[in-house]
Amino acid sequence: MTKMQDAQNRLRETVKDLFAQQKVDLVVGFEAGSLPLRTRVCFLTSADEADRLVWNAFCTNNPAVYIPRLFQRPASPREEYKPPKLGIVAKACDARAVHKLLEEHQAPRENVTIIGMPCRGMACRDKVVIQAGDEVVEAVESTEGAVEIKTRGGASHRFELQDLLQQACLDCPQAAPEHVDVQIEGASRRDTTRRYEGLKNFEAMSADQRWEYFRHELSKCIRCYACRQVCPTCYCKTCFADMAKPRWTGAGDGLSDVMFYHIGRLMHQAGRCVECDACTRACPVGIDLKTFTRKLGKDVERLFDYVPGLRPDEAPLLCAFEDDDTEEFVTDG
Amino acid sequence: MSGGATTSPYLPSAVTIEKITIENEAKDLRTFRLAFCEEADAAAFSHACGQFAILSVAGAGESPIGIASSPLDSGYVEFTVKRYPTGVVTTALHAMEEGDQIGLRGPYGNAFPMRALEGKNIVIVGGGFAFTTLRATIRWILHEQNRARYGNVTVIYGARSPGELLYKDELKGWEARSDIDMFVTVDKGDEGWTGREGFVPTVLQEVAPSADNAVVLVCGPPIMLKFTMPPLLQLGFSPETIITSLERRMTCGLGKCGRCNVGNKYVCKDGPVFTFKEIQALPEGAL
Amino acid sequence: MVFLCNWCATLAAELAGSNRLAYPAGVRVVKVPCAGRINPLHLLRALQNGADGILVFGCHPGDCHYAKGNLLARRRLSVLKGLLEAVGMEPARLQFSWVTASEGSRFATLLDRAVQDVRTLGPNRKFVKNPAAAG
Amino acid sequence: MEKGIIGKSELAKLVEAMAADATCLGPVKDGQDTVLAELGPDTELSFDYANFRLPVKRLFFPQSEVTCVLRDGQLVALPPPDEKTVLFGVRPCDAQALPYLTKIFSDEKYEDPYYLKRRENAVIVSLACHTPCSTCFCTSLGGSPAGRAGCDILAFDLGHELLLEAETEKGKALLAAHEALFAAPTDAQVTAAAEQGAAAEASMAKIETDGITEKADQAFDAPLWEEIAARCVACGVCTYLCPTCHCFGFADEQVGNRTQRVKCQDACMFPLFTLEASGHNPRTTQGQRLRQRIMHKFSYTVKNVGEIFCVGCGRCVLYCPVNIDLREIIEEVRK
Repeated sequence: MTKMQDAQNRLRETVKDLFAQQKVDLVVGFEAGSLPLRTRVCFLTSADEADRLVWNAFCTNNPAVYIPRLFQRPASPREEYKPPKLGIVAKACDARAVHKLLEEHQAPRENVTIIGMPCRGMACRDKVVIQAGDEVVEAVESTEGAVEIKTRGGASHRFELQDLLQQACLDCPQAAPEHVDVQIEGASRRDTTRRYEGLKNFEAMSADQRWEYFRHELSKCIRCYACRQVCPTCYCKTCFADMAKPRWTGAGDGLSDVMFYHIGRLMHQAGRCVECDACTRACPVGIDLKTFTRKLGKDVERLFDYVPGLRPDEAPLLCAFEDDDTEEFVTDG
Repeated sequence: MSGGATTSPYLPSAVTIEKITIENEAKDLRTFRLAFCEEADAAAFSHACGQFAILSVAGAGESPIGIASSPLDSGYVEFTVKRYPTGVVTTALHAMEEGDQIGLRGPYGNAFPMRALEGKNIVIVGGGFAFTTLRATIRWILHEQNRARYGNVTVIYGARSPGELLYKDELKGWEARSDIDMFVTVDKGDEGWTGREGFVPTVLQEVAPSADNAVVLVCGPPIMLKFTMPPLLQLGFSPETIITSLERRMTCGLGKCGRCNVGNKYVCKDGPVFTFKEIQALPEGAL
Repeated sequence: MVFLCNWCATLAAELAGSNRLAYPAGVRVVKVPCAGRINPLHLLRALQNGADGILVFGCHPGDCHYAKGNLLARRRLSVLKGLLEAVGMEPARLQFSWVTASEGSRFATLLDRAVQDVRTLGPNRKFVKNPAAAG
Repeated sequence: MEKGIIGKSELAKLVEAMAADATCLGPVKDGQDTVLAELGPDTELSFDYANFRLPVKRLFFPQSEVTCVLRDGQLVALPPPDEKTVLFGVRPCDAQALPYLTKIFSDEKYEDPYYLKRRENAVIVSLACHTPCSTCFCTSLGGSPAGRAGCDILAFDLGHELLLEAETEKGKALLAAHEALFAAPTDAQVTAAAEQGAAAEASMAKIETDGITEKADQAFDAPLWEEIAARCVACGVCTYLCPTCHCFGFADEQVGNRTQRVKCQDACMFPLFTLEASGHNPRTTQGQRLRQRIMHKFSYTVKNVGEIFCVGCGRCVLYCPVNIDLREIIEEVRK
């Protein structure tokens, strides 16, 4: 039995306990998906369902995206507000998103039980397909740190998970989720030294090259806003991009409007983006959004020593200031 | 269509606002009397009672509005528009003045089957500002060339308060006539109000119009429609003889943009007029 | 495009004006109640609508009429500037500075310098929305 | 001319010849993806792709286009672009969707010139798939990896050369116009192509779709919609990537001193799609919206224009960020 499966069994037992102790009445976790290299988020309401839960290298989605919705108050004040007692299965990035949402009052702290998962990082689907060189039709995490796949053409491959990790996982600042309510034991990734390595190429570019890269990536955008919809920290009731009064953005998919949306969204993610890369995975046209969110994260960390979601109860970045905040861009006469 | 070589069904014709009437105390209901700028457009426009058109304010957008004037009102078309604080187009329209130019395309949708209703008694039940297309219909029926074609005409019309009643002068004129029975009601009267008080469904039960050889045209907010159907059925109106008009958000008005459907019916093209029987067959709780 | 806080920079601008210092040609002024009122989207919108450069004036730290608007703006705009530079905008196109009501000449100097910077860079072609483009 | 053989190495010549009076688009590598991009004389064509991420519908029904502009206080309609195009390498599923869209954008009363003009001006050269993906299910919906519906020419990749078979007069005319570049196919080549198509078809898993319309109607009030939609994040990827989804809206905007009206793709998965100015929204839950999308495809369009508006391209299956799988929904509905 692999370590991940150990963790999976422990997770199932823990969830059963949580239901039995009535600490939760709803658990958001992962279940088997319909496609190889995928799992999907599931919503469990009783201990009987706990055996649906899976834990493997394909639990890429960030389940925190469902929190604002699950805790939404009813439209009519006459209706009783019955928030769930939620258990949420969380990787490090998921837990950071949960903390961010708690900090922003999207759910009462006492109603959320964070089930911290041991995480060695998740497999990047694109990397698997590139390495396999063909469509993957079956994938299992077989032994510790390895992924075995079969391709459409009938070939079998075994890859080290380490070589398949998503950029988000390579950049992850945490060896394991922190400030959780229940910690599931298991092997975790320990290497947190490669943070922002993925940015090196981008940062090495000249301003004109960066512009060209940005322009090329954004020229693919069809303005479906999937990046916003899958983002756990994009939950505004009416996004600035959807507002009619004032109408911030133009309607077209021309570059200027597309950039307006993306830079506007990035601004709103400053000090909030937990770098889970849900946006990048969801983008149907494959825009490299992660480079820009990561650049933002790096700036925020450098300028304000602020990493979103690491410290519960910290003040939101842009709703606070320090007297000695950076003045590096203030011009002086 | 005016405006150059390209024929586009999305291009509105230019119209001038000839007259603006503020209809209610809250001043958020205004009737716009529009006249086509081009004679060809005027000649091409012909509508029937119950149809709608799409008003267009360049820079703000378009909004589908029921036609409030009768097809026999020649030289102009009227629309009564409610301004919503969140409504970009209705707000822009309300900011316009007489003499300003806007756009209009249509008419769209089906209509009340006025020809088929000839020889029948007509009961008209309206609530709030959904009364607009019913007003068009009353004007049509009362026109001297039409009045004889229809039997008794009974109108039950309600608004929240006296100040919210539309077409106040016209209502008075109708009340003075002997060939139409008017029952105007408000949810709650004020000091000057000497008329009827009560919700439309209640007044309907009091008036109890006969279902004999009669059809009922009913338009109002969803909640009123919901509470009006049971008494109508009780009075003996069969679902085929209850005719109403649905509202949905629309964009194209042509049955293409996929927005206003209820089941497989497009409110813009297959409606907005449906019999209660047709509505019962639609999914989604169409009312 | 110059954004002026109503409490300091507007007065500084008037002072500069009363000293017969004129705005450089091509400068558009937007008065805001406080630098903290400026939504980064306003600045993006300005760039989109053809502004070649933006200069924001706020009160010196400690002088804000609303206690902390200028300091919130400082954080917000440093993030925005970082982003815009990251995607290849020339740094001089977005400038931020402190001024008090009495600093008419400082206001004029900073403004002149910003205008010079932007003139050197030429028109902003990257962010502007081209009316000829579809959509 | 009905059939022609052309070597892949000769394609550049064909593109150059066609480019004299048409814009040619074809499959080109862009990073890891293959996109349908404009071809120049030196552009290298890609034959190694499953399908484009974006459906070909976007070339006829773009994400956004200006339909009217304000001139002298009056809105005037902009004409649809009037340029000839040749689209090479379209997959048969995307081509199959085009006649469906034509039914929507033209009817007895109103025609959308923006879609119809573009379609009229385009020659579609489909390229048969020889290795369909595991997420493809075109054969379950009347299509085929070598399907001919909606294309003007169907091409088969025979290794070093392509076999082109004209389906329509437009297709025949195109082949005839460049006759010199084509050789007559041998019987063996024609047979090889047919066998390739049959083999590809046989390799595909089938899902049952019999009676889907009636079953969907019956399932209208079933709890399955809300159950499936619990996961849905309303991103609309399924609609934007769908070759047959055609909902749109208008938005007015000001660009500089120009006021224009833009026709934009829109999606029934968004809460704002049906929100009325009064605040009333006939579809308040994501389950209702998801149901709308499925019912629209499998029931309403069948009743209104006689077609199931799904060609089994599998994009919604593959790209749904939360793994909502249309194939599973069809199965659920049929239960």
